[in-house]
Amino acid sequence: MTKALKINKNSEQGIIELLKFLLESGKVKGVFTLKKINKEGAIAYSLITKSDELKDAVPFYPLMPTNAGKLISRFTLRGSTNDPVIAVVKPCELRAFIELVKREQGSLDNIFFISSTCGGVYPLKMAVDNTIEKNLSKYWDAVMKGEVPTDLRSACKGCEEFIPYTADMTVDLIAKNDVDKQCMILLNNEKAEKLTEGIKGEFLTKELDKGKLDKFRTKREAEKKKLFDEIEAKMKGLDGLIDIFGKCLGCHGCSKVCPICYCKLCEFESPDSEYKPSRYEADLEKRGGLRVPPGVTYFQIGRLDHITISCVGCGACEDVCPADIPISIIFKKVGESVQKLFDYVPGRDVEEEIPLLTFKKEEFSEFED
Amino acid sequence: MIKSEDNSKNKCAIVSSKSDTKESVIDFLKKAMDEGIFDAVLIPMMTPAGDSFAYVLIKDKTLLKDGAPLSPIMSVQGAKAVSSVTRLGKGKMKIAAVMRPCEIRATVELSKLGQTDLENITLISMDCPGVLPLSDFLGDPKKGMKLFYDAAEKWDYKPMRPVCQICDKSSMIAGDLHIGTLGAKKDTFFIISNSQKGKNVLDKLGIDPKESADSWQAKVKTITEEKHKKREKNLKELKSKIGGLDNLTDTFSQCINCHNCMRVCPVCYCRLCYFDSDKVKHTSEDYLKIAERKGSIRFLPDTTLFQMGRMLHMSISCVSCGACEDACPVSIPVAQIFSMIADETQGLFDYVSGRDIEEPLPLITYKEEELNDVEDSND
Amino acid sequence: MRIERDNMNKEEEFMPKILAFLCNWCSYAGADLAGTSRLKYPPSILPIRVMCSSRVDPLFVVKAYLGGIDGILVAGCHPGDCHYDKGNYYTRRRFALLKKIFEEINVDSDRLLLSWISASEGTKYAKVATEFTEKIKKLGENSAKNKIFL
Amino acid sequence: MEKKIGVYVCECGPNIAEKVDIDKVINAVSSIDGVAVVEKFKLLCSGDGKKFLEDEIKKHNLTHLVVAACSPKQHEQTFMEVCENAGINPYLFQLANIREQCAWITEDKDEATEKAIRLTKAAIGRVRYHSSLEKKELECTPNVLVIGGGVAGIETSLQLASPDRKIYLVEKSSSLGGLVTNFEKTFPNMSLTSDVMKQKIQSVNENENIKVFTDAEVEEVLGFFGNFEVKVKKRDEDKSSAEFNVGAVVLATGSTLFDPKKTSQYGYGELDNVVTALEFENMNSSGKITLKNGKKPNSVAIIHCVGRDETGYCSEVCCMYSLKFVRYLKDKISNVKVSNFYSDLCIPGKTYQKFYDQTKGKHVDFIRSADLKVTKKGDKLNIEYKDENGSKKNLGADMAILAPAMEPTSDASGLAEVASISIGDGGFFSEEHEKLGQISTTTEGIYIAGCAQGPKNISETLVQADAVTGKILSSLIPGKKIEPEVKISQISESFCIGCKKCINVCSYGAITFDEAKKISVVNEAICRGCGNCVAACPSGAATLKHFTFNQIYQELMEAVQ
Repeated sequence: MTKALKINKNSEQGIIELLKFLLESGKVKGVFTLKKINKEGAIAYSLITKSDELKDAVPFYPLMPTNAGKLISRFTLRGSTNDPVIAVVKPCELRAFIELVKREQGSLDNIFFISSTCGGVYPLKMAVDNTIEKNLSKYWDAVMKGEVPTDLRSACKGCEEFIPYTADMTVDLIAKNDVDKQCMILLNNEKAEKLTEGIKGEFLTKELDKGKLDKFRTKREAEKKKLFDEIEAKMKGLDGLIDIFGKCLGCHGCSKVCPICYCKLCEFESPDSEYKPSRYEADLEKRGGLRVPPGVTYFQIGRLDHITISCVGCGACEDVCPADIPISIIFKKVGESVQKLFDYVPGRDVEEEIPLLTFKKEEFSEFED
Repeated sequence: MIKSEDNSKNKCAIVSSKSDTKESVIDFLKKAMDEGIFDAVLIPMMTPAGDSFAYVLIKDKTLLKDGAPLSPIMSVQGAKAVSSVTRLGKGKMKIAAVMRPCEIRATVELSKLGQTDLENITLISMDCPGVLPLSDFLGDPKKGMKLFYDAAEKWDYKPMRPVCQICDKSSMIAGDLHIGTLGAKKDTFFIISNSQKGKNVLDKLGIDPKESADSWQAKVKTITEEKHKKREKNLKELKSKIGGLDNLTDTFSQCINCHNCMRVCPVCYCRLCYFDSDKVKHTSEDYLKIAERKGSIRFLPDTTLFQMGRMLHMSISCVSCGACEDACPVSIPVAQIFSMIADETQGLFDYVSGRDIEEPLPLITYKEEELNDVEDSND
Repeated sequence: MRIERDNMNKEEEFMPKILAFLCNWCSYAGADLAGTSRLKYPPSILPIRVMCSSRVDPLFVVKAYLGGIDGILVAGCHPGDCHYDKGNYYTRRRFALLKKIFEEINVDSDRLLLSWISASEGTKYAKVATEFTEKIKKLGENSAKNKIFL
Repeated sequence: MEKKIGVYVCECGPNIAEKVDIDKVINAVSSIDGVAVVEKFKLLCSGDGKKFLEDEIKKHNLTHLVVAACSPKQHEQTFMEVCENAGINPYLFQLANIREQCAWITEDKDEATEKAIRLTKAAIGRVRYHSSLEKKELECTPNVLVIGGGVAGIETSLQLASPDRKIYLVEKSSSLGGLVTNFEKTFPNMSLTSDVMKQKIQSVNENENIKVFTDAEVEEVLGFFGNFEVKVKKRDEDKSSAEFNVGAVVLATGSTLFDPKKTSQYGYGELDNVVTALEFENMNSSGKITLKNGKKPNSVAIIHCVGRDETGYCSEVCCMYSLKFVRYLKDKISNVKVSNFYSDLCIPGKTYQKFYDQTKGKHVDFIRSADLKVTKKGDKLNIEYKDENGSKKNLGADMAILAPAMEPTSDASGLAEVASISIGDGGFFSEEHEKLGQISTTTEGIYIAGCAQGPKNISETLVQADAVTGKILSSLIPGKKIEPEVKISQISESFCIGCKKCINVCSYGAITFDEAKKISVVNEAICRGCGNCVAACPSGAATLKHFTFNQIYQELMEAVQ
């Protein structure tokens, strides 16, 4: 059992209430949350310091314009913040941030995290033509019933990591029929208890309803299986791969938005990845023709090698892909398999070492000849 | 190359073939390869899955038959392909690159920026009917194919991308050779040489450009003028919509900083973009300070700065190819905005990007007496 | 439609081309020993000397594979015997990761091999070279070499 | 400058010439871009051959050299010297191994020739991208810091000290000698220890090239091989400190003994007449082996393997010194009955068995036991144990001597931190390599001698002292500069993103983090050039000189073309 705080407002308003309290009491200096940023209703992550700005906050809006883990990494990249800041993020965003911290790309000091059991988000495209707004009530209906809305992003549809690992506070949203009436915030540690001290609301003890969440997970698993089967059917050797990645424009948008891709200059954009004229000549000799610029398959396999060990399956890559390649499912599928190989869950624990930076003296003999 | 806006002096040759324009262009290229004029041809080709097109550098002549000059989409801007082949040196192969005028123009810009070595490249442009929006095509490639080729045949630009609909340089001669199809019979095309290199190719093929290009030019003029009118109208509307900082910021409010626009832009050639570099990474204190000033800031805060910075960095070389808009995951009309800005910035220096390889980039040259109207008049 | 060149000469027996990344201290010395002992193995193996197997960036393997190389062997000192203390432990992890990815995306993971060969194991080197060559012969030519759209 | 590559194929007498069609190789590579000249020669590593190459380089103004001959492990150095003599940078050279891994592995001349062509082309492809590398020389001091004044430390100091090599010997206790000074005799020849030790300590004290610090500890060791800055602090009241530079550091801090109080089963500290090995040594040295009541013991139990379970290792020496104790007892008390309780007997080597055979005999029992417990029964001790069959037994004894495991000294972990080396199994300093580097550590110039590395006897300790001495004498020569590895890693300041992956995988601590710039920096004096960091770096910021991406890539692409 954990301590919990109940606020008698709907979950979103409850969190806004909490954020307001934290800002006004000076317990935090800033709040990171999704917010409507203009009259057209564009949603973006925002850093809010004045409590009246919270009126436009939409902390649980089913959209991930950018992976917030990447944003908070940017926020703390140059050193941890002196003033406490609280962020409302999705579980995959938090996991991404933990992975970035492991890579020295951010600091956990003075940042508090509110996360929730996550119902998933809609494709970015739906934000553009405002269809999310129209779907909102349908979305919350599904979340309350513990269902998976059909038009969610595929990465979310098949996501089983919908419970945050390291959040200071967790809002229970999934399969709870009263989220429109009350906001139940689990206080996962002392920091959270301290932060909420003095707020108007009811303090009690509570924990996540494992049974309901397991049932929900089963539904997600079924969705995932469908997605995996679909992609597996396409992965027919190198030709299958070329079919999948053939339409890649080489924009590298997927890596640009990937929270695990943190390099200043991507290896695949570095001089090492450029073809010299002699290389073209040799390749043409062999192949008769060559796609130009070359290397879309190399880029994708290379990126699989670089990031799948830490891929949190957030789906940001697929959202920005102008060629609609099902990248997020491919990365999720490979990620799941390599993470299992190393018994690693990215973002589960900041102390857990990145598998490629450590080793056991006796392991993986099955990979040796 | 000559300044090619004045096309009146142009003489052309009429090349004919057994079947349609595409076949005759392929035939022409094959002949040139047979003659040893080109060792390889850079041309779009359909991907194996049949759902997209990509530039392919072809050395094996048997592959040429699958070449698709003027593909329905611009999955990669051709200038990027040329640059990829020759950035590190001209190589040994003589290559013909068959591209759209805007791709050729971007290539010319890249050449000025040291990003390509054109010595062994023959740039062949074609009258361009525009391309379909990438997402439209990818949604249903089969339908897209039909839609495009039907429309292209009729020079109906309505299904094409917005920026193509208002392109008034779609038949601009910027390369070494230009293939004119406007006003040509179905199984013929006009070919115009625009440089010594182009002339040599025709010479070697025994083609003598002695015919008048009048009928082509007349047709080009009609279409160009029509599009130009539409351009003026559309851009005026756009200007009123995005003018002013607030409107501009609103326009870019959906931007998620993926920088796809920059990555696919043919004239954004930096190895590491300024806006991805350490120079735009601030301390948390700085971010908080900015937020406190306004009560709330979007994060990351520099979206508009990025777009304005890009205007500053590349609008002078922008060829309005539309690649950026195709790649934008949140459908911001980037290409139209940049096209509009480019008109202004290039106009300032009487510069047309990619028009002439000899024309220096405006910002690396100057005249002693110029631009007085931007100076403070108190002097 | 699948566009690729069929430039294989089917008449000749297929002799694969196999790259062997050999660490300077163990495996390269082992390969030398195989030679000085006049052990016979197929000349399909083309050695690339690196100081430590941990220098082998997995991307080299990906590049080589997509470049059409039929087989890729990474060989180093036995675990615990690394000249640089523990480089090969990292090699093993990187290799495991890469091989898993190849398996998962269903491309020829059988063309990749990791082997530990000490400076005194000339015999083992010859054996690995022979067996790996045989295995690759069975797999046939790496089709990546004819692909245009990579 | 235009590249002019010279390619020279060695016939190696008949070795290559008979197996490879050299003319075909020459033909195949002579038209490659940049190749200015291709020639063959009978034996390039011979005096004539080297002269020939040198002349060729000068004659053709070659910028790069490729030799197709034997393994680089054979003659890379030879040809690099030729380059130097001919005035081109020795790293603008590549050796194609067409002998060991080509000519000698197949009987088929065509196959061998084809492979030779590939390998030669690969070498040419690679050498094109070679860069000149400059050897660096670093000033260094031949002086040595020895930490620990026991057998290992004293021996190392005495052997190394010379007029041009000063030794700083730091001992934390007030006197030199270490554990051994407690021993009257040493096994297996039962020679007197004290005389030898006294002599050695005197030699140290009289040696003007050895500066001894007693009651002192090392506070700081900064720098790298050849140039360590050391700070030593006295433990006395005025806490005075000394700073000096040394080229190498020897950790000879020895070991201590497991404290039997940590486990209640032996009744140590509670029961009378239960003593540790060290207490017994002292008792013996004082000449009187007596019980608490002043009487001589008639029966003694020597309990081996005390703390073995707790520490998790066998301390190797306890069995032998327990045998020595049997001798002490037999010498001083006739008819004494001695029972040895052990879980395994460790009697290795060529001389110990004899010592054991001579020691066992009448009234000397060896009992293999488990679950041993010492209790009191009347005025005697009672040893409860399970024998080999698992049945419970009891045995009475007047005295119990505990032979505790050897443990690292309490300051070991602190010292490891000071010297930036790691702690390994059992808490002892970890050596660079279990087999190949027993006395070196992953930090070049820091060595371990004696029990600081793990339990060992005096002779083994002395062998290690000798080994350390040899290492230092051969690598740290007075008046000679040291040449750090040239083919090292470097990290691009502009591309490094500061994720520290490289630092994580480096075995040598050769990469440090620049906190201000938030990037990794390679310490050129420490890096050994394995390239692990390069493969770990996701953004290509790290490169390995002479094994750059381009060099390896060109080599492999040419090889398979």
